[in-house]
Amino acid sequence: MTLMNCLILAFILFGIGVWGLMRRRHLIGMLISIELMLNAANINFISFAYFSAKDSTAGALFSIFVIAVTACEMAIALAIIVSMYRRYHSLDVEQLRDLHD
Amino acid sequence: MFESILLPDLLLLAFPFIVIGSRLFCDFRSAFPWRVANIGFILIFIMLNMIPLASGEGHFFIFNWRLDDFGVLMREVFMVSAILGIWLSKDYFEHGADGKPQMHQIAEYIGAIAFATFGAFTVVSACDLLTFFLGLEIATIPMYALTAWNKKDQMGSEAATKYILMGSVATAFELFGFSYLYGFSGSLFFNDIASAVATNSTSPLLWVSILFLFSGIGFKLTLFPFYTWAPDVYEGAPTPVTAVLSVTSKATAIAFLAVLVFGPLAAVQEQMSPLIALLAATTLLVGNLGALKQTRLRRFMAYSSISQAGYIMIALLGPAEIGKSAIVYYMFIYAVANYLAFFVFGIIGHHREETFASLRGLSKQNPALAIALAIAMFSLAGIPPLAGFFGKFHLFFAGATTGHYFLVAFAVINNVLALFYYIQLIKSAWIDEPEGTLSSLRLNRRQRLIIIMLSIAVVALGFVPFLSNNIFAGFTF
Amino acid sequence: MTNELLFSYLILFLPLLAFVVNGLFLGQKSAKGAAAMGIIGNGIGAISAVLLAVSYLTSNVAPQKAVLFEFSFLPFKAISENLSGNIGFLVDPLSVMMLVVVTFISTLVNIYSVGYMRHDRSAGRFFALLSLFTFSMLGLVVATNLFQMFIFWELVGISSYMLIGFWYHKPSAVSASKQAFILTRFADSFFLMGIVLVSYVVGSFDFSTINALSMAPFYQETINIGIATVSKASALVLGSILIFVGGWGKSAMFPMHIWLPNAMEGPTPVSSIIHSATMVVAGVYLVARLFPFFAICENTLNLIMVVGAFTMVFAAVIACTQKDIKRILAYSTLSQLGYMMFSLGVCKIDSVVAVTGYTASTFHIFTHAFFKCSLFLIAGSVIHVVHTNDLDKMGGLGAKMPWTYWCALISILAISGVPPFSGFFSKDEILLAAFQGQHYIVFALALLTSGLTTFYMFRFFFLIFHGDSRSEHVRGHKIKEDFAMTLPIVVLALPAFLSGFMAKGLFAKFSVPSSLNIPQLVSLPEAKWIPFAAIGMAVVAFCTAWLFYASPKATIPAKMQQTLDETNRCGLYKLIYRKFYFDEMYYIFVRQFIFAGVARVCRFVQDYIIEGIVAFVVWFVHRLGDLVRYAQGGSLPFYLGTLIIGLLLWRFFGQLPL
Amino acid sequence: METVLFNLIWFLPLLAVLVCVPIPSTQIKTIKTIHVATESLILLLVGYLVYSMYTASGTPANSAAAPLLLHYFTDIPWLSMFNAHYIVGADALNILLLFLTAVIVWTGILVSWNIKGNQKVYFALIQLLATSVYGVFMSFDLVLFFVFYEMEALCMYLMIAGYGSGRKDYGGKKLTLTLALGSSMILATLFGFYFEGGIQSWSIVELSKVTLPMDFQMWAFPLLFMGFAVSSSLFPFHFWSPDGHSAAPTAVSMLAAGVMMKMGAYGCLRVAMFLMPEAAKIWLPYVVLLLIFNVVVGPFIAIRHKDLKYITAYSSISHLGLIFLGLAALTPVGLRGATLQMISHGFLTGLFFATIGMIYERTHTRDITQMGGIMRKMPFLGVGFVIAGFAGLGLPGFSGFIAESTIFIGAFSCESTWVRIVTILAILSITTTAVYILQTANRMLHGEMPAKYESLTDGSFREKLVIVILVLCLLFIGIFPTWISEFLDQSIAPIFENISRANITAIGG
Repeated sequence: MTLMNCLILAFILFGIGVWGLMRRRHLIGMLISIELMLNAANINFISFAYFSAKDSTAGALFSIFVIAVTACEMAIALAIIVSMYRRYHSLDVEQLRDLHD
Repeated sequence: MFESILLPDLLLLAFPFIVIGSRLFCDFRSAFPWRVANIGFILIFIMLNMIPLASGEGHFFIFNWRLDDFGVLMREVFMVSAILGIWLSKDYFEHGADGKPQMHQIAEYIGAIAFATFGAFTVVSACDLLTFFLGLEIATIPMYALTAWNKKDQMGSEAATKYILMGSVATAFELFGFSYLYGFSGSLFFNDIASAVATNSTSPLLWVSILFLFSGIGFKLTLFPFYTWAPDVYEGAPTPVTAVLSVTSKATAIAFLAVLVFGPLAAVQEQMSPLIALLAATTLLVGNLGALKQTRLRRFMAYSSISQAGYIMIALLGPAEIGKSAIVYYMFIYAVANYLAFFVFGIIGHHREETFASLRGLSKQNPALAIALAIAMFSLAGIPPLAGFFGKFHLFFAGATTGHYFLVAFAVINNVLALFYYIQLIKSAWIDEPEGTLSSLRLNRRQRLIIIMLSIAVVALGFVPFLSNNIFAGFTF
Repeated sequence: MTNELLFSYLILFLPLLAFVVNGLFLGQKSAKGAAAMGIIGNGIGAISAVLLAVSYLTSNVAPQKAVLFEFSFLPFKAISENLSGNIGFLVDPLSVMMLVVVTFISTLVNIYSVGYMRHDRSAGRFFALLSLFTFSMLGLVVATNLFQMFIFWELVGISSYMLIGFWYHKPSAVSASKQAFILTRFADSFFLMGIVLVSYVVGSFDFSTINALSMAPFYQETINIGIATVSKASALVLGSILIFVGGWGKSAMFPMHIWLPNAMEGPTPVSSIIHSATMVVAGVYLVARLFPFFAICENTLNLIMVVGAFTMVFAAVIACTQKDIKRILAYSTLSQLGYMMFSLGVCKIDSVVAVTGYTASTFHIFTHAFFKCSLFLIAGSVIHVVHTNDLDKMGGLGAKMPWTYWCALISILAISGVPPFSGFFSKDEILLAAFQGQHYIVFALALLTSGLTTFYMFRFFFLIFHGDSRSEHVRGHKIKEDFAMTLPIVVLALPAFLSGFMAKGLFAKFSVPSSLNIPQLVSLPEAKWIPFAAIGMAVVAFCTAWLFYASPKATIPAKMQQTLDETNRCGLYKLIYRKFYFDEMYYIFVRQFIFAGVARVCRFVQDYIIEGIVAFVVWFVHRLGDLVRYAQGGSLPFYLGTLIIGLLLWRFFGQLPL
Repeated sequence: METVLFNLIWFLPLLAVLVCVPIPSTQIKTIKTIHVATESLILLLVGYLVYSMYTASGTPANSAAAPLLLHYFTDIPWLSMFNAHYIVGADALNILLLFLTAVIVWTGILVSWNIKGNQKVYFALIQLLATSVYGVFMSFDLVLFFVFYEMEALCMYLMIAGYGSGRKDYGGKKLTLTLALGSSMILATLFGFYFEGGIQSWSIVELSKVTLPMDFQMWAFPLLFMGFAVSSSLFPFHFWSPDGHSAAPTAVSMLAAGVMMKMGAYGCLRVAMFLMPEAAKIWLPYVVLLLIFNVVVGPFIAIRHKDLKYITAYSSISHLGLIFLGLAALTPVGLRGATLQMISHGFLTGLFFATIGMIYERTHTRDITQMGGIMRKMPFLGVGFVIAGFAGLGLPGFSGFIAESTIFIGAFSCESTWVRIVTILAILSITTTAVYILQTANRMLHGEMPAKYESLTDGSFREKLVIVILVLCLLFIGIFPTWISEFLDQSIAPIFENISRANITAIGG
C-alpha cells in the first residue's frame, strides 16, 4: 500500500466516473458517476495527507469539506432533476435537446 | 481596524438572512425586500470604496482571510454586478397586467445573488486552497438554483440540468487539480505552494494539477472547449439570471485564475504562457465564429461573452500589477456594458420574444433605446471612444508587456469579426423595417434612468481617466 | 520700359477681365453688353499690343528677348535651385508678332460674332469664353518657361473644348468637343512627360536656359528613365521629342489630325480664331520657341520635318474632295500647318542649322493667320445666308454678296501664293528653305501641295460664288450682307493682301540668327527660280479648277454634275472623300479597343476577381461559424465529452512541460 | 491663448452635441442652427489659426515641439497605466488639413439640411465624425491618435445604415469592416512602438528621435502602412470605397472621401514613414507597384461605370493613388505634392459629391444614361459639377493641377526605377481621367434632355453657397499656390529630414 497505488486507484475511480458519465443516459446514473469522480479526488487528498504532506490534517479536513459541499450540490441537482421530471416524465438525457443551435 | 475593513464582508454574509427575513414583515408582492437589498448592497459598495488600498500582501484576518487591493477592487466589481442584477430583476417580479409576475420570491432570489457574491468575495480573499474551493462552490451553487428559478419554465430546468451536471464535473476536475497541488506542495497555503513551485517548477504532479485546474475553471470562464454549456444555459435561464451569470460568475472565474496565476503559480507563469495564450486565442476565435449567425439575443450574448472571456485571458500573460489592474478595469467596463445590453434586451423581452427580429424598427420606434443598444454593442466590440475599447487596450497592453505581439495581433484582427456580428445586431435595430406591427415599448422612469446612467458610464468610463488611473494607482503606490 | 510694362498688363489682363465680367455678371444679363465688353477689352489689348510691338522693335533691345515681368508661381527649390514654375511676360520678335496677330484677330472675331450670334440665346457665354480663350492664348504666347507654357496650353485646350461644344444640345458638337479635348490631352500627357524629363535633366523650366544648352556635358552622365539607363544627352533628345508630341497634337499633325475637321461643329467664329489662326499654330509656336533646343537634339528636327511634310500633302489631297466648306478650310489649315511645321524641320543640315526655315515658318504663321481667318469668316457669312455647309447647295453667291466675294478672292489668291498677295512671300520662303535644306523630296512635295492648294481653294471659290445658285434660300431672294459680319472680313482682307511685302522686311530684319543663340549658322544662296516655279504651279492648278468648276463651256455643267453627285465615284476618289477612313479607324480603336477592351477587362478584374475574393473570405468565415454552431447540438453527453476532449487537447497541445 | 483655442477645435463639436441632447427633436431648427453656428465658429477659429501660424515667425516656444515646428503644443498626462498622454499640436500640414476638415464639415452640414430620417441624431453623428477627424489631425500621441482614428468607424456605419440609400447595409458594413480591419492592423503594431522604442512613450515627437529595431520595423511597417492605406483605399483594400460611397448619404460621402480618406494618407506619412524611415526606404518601392492599380486601372474602371457615385469613387481611388506616389517617392517635392494633393482632393471631391448629391435630390437617379441636357435646367449645379470635373482632370487654375504637377515632378526626381515607371504611367493616365470625366459631364449635362426633367429647379441659395465656397477654395490654391507650397515646405522639411536619416538605399535606386 504505497502512495502510488492509492493515486492509481483514485485515477481509475476517476476514469470509471468519466466512463459512466459518457455511457449513462440516466440522469441519476450520471450524478452517481460524478460522485465517483469527486470521491476519487477525496482519495487523493487522504492519501497525500497520509503519505507525503507536511500538515496532514489539512488534507483530511479538505476531504470532509468536499463531502459536505458535494452533498449540497447534489441536493440542488436532485431538486432540479425533480423539476425536470415534472416536465418530461422521464430522466433520459437524450430528451434534453430543446436548447440547441 | 481589521473589523472595520471586514465590515462589508460580514454584512454581505449576513445579508441573505436579512433579506429573506424582511419577507416576514411584508406581503408577498411588496417591493420591500428589494428596497432593503438596494440599500444594503449600495451601503456595502460605499464601504468597500472607503477601504484604503494597500498593495502587496494586504491585510490578513485570522490567517486565511486576506484583503489586498485586487480583492477589494474585485469586490467592487462583484457588488456592481449584484446591484445592477437586482435592478434588472426588479421588473420581472412586478405583477403585470395579468396579475402574474414572470418570476416569484424576490427575497430568496436576492438572497441567492447575495450568496453568490459572497462566494466571489471568498475567492478573492482566500489564501489557502480550502477557502478558495469553498468560495468557488458558494459562488457557483446559487447560480444553479437561479438558473432554474422559474419552475414552470421547461427551458430553464433543462438549462439548469445541463449547467449543474457539467458544473459538478468541472468541480471534480478542480478538486482533482487541488488534490495534486496539495500533494505536490504538501500544504494548502498559497505561500507554501508558491515556494514549492518556485523550488521545483517542472514536477509532473504540479503540471497535471495545473492542467486539471485550468480545465475546471475553463468551464466556469467558458474557455475553449469547455464553453459548450454557456449558449444553452444563457438561453434557457431567465434574462436577469443570464446577466448575473455572464458577469458575476465570469468575474469570479477570472479572479480565481488571477489569484492562482499571480499568486501561488507566479513562478511558472512563464511556462504557462503558451497554454494561456492558446486558450485565449482559441476561445475568442470560437466565440466570435459562433456568434456570427445567431438570431436569438441571449444565445448571441452567450457567444459574445465567450469571446470576451478569451480577451480577458490575455491579461493573465502580463506582469502582476498590470495584469490585475487590466482585469479589474476590464471587468468593470464589461459589467456595465453587458448590463446595458441586457437592460435593453429585457425591455424588449417584456413585450416581445428576445430575437433579432423583434429589434427591428427600434431606431424609428424608440431612438434612445436604439442608441443605447448601439453604444453597448460598439463598446463590447471595442470601438473607441467607448469604454470597451480602453478595456481591451488595457488587456492587450498587459499581453504586449511580455512581448506576446502576435497573440495581440490575432486578438485585434478578431475584433473585426466581432464588429461584424455586433453590427448585425445594430443593423436589425437601425435598418431593418419591422414586418407586421410590433407591440409598443413602454419604459418606466427607473428603466429610463438606469439606461441613461449606464450609457453615460459606458461612454465616459473610457477616455475619462478617472477609473483606470485609480485602479492602477491601487496596484502601484 | 515702363510703358511696355503697362501695355503687357493691359494685353494680358483685359481679356481676363472681360471673361470674368462676362462670365459672372454680364453674360446672363445682356448679350450686347457682353459683346461690347469683349470688343473693348480685346480692342484695347490689340492697340496696346501694336504699341508694344512698335516700342519693342524700335528699342535697342530688339531682336534680343526681354522679360517684362516675372514672378515665381510654383517653386521646386528642393530639386534644383532655379527650378521654379514662373509666370512671366516674354518679349521677342516671335512673341510680339503673335501678340499682334492674336489680339487683332480676336478683336475682329468679337465684332464678327456680334452679327453671327445675334439670334443665339447664350451669346453672353460665348463672348465670355472667347475672351477666356484670348487670355489663355496670350499667356501661352508670352510664356517665359515650359511650365507657364503648359499651364496656358491646357487653358487654351479647355476653352477650345468649351467653344467647340458651345451648342451643347447638339450631340455632334458635344462629341466633337470631347474628341478634340481628349486627343490634345493625350498629346499633352507626353508634353508633360517631356517637361518633367527635361526639367529634371536641365534643372530649369526656363526657355532661355534650355535654349542656351550645349549637349557636350550631357554625354557622360547617365540617367535612369525607368525603362532603361541612358546618357543624359539621349534623355534630352527623348524629352525634346516628347515635348514636340504636345505640339503634334495641338497642331493636329497627321495621326492626331482628325479632331480638327470634326471641331468644325463649333460656331464659325470659333473655327476662325481657334482652329485656324491662333490655337492650332501653338504647336508650331512651341517648336519655334524651343527651336535652338530642338536644333541641338539630333533627328528631332527631321522627325518634325517628316511629320509636317506628310500632313501637308495628306490634308491637301483630302481638301480637294470635301464638300463641307468648313471642312475644306479645316483641311487646308492642316496643310498650311504642315508647311509651317516642316519648314522648321528642314533647317537642320546634318549638324549645321540654316535660319531661313525658321523665318519662313514664323512669317507664314503671320500671313496665314490673316487670310485663313478671313476665309473662315467668309465661310461663316455664307453659311449664315445659305443655312448649310454643303457645296452642293451653294453657287452663284458672287453677285449677291459682292464684298464677301472680293475679299474671298483676295484671301484665296493669298493662300494660293500668287504675288503680290501675302501668302506668296511666306510660301516662297518656305520653299526656299526646303530647297536650301537639301531636302529635295520635301521641296517637291511642297511645290506640288502649293498647286493642290490653289486647286481646292478655287474649287471652293467657284462652287460658292460662281455658276447659278443651287440653294432655295438664295434663289430669287435679295441678300443683305450683315455689316457687323462684313466689316471684319473687309478689314482682314487688307493684311491678307498687304502683310506679305510689308512684313517681309521686318521678318528678314528681326528673326535673324542673333536672336536665337545657335552656334553654327549658315546663310545659303538664294534660288531665284523657285518663285516662278511656284507661280507656274499656281497657274496650272487654277486652270484645272476653272475647267472643272467654272468654265462656261457646254460640257462643263454635266462635268460639274458628275463631280458633284455622290453616285459615280472611282474608288480612289471615294477613299479620299472618306478621308482615308481615319475617323472610322479612330472610332474602332476607341470604342472597340479602349472602351470595350481595356476598360471592360479592368472592370471585370474589379467586379469579379477582387470582389470575388472578398466574398469568398466572408463565405469562408461563415462556414467556420456554421461548424462551431453545429457542435452546439444540445446533446449533454457530447458537452460532457468536450470536457474530457479539452483535457486531452491541452494535455497534448498546451506545451506543458509534462 | 491660441493654444486654448486650438484645443477647443475637437471639443466644440462634442459640446454642440451635448447642448442639443436635451432639446426635443421637434425643434429641429434650433438644433441645426446650433450645429451650423458651432461649425462656422470652428471654421473661423481654424482660419484664424492658419493665418496666425502663417504669419508666426521663429520656432515655437515648447522645446519638445521645436524641432518639428509644432505650434499650440499641449502635453497632459492621460492614462497612467500605459502613460498615454494627451498630446496635441499642429504644424502647417496639420493646420491646413484641419482647415480642409472644417470646410468640408461645414458644407456637409449645409448640404444635408433636409435629410430624411431622425435629423437630431444625424447631425449629432456628423459632429462626432468631425470630432474624430479633427482629433486625428491634431493628436501627436499614438493612443490618442488611434482613439480618434477609429472613432469614425462607429459614426460611419450608423450614418450610412440609418440615412443612406441603395444597398446601405452592404455598403456600410463593407466600409466599416474594411476600415476596422485597417485600424486593427494599426493597433496590432502600435504596442511595438511603446516597448521596442526603448523609451516607454507613445509620443510621436519622442519616438521620432529614436531608431526602432530593424526586425520590428520590417514586419511592423507594412502592417502599419497598409493599415492606414486601407482608409485611403490603396489597391488591395480599395474595394470598400465604391460601395461605401454609393450607399452613403451626401454629407457622409463628402466627409469620407474628402477628409477620412486623407486620414489614412496622413497616418502613413506622420506615423508609418515618419517613425520608421528605415523600413520605409525598403518597403515603399513595393507600395509603388500596388498603386499602379489605383492610378492606371482605376480610371478605366470609372469609364465603364454608369453610376455617378461609382465614377467619383473610382476617380478618388486614382487621385489617392497619386498621393501615395508622392509619398513613395520620398523626395521633399514628392511629399509636398502628396500633402497638396490631400488638401486639394479634399475640396475637389467634396465639391464632386456635393453636386452629385444635389443633382440626385432632383433627378432621383444617379445613372448618367438616364440623364442628359440638365445643364439647361440647373446651370449652376451643372457648372459646379463641370468645375469639379476640370479640377479633377488637373486643369491649371485649380488646385488639382498644382498638386499633380508637383507630384509628377517630385516623384520623377526620385532615383528608384519603379517610382519613375509608375510616374510615367501616372502622367499617361491623365488622359483616361479626362475621358471619364468628360464622358460623364457630356452624358449628364449635355445632349438631349428627357422630358421628365422639365420641372427641375436650380440650386437653392444654401446649395449655391456650398458650391461657391468649395470652388473658391479650389481656385485659391490653384491661382496662388506659392504661399501654400512654401507653408507646407515648413512642415515637410523636418519630416523629410527625419526620413532621410535612414541611410539604406532604396531598392532599384
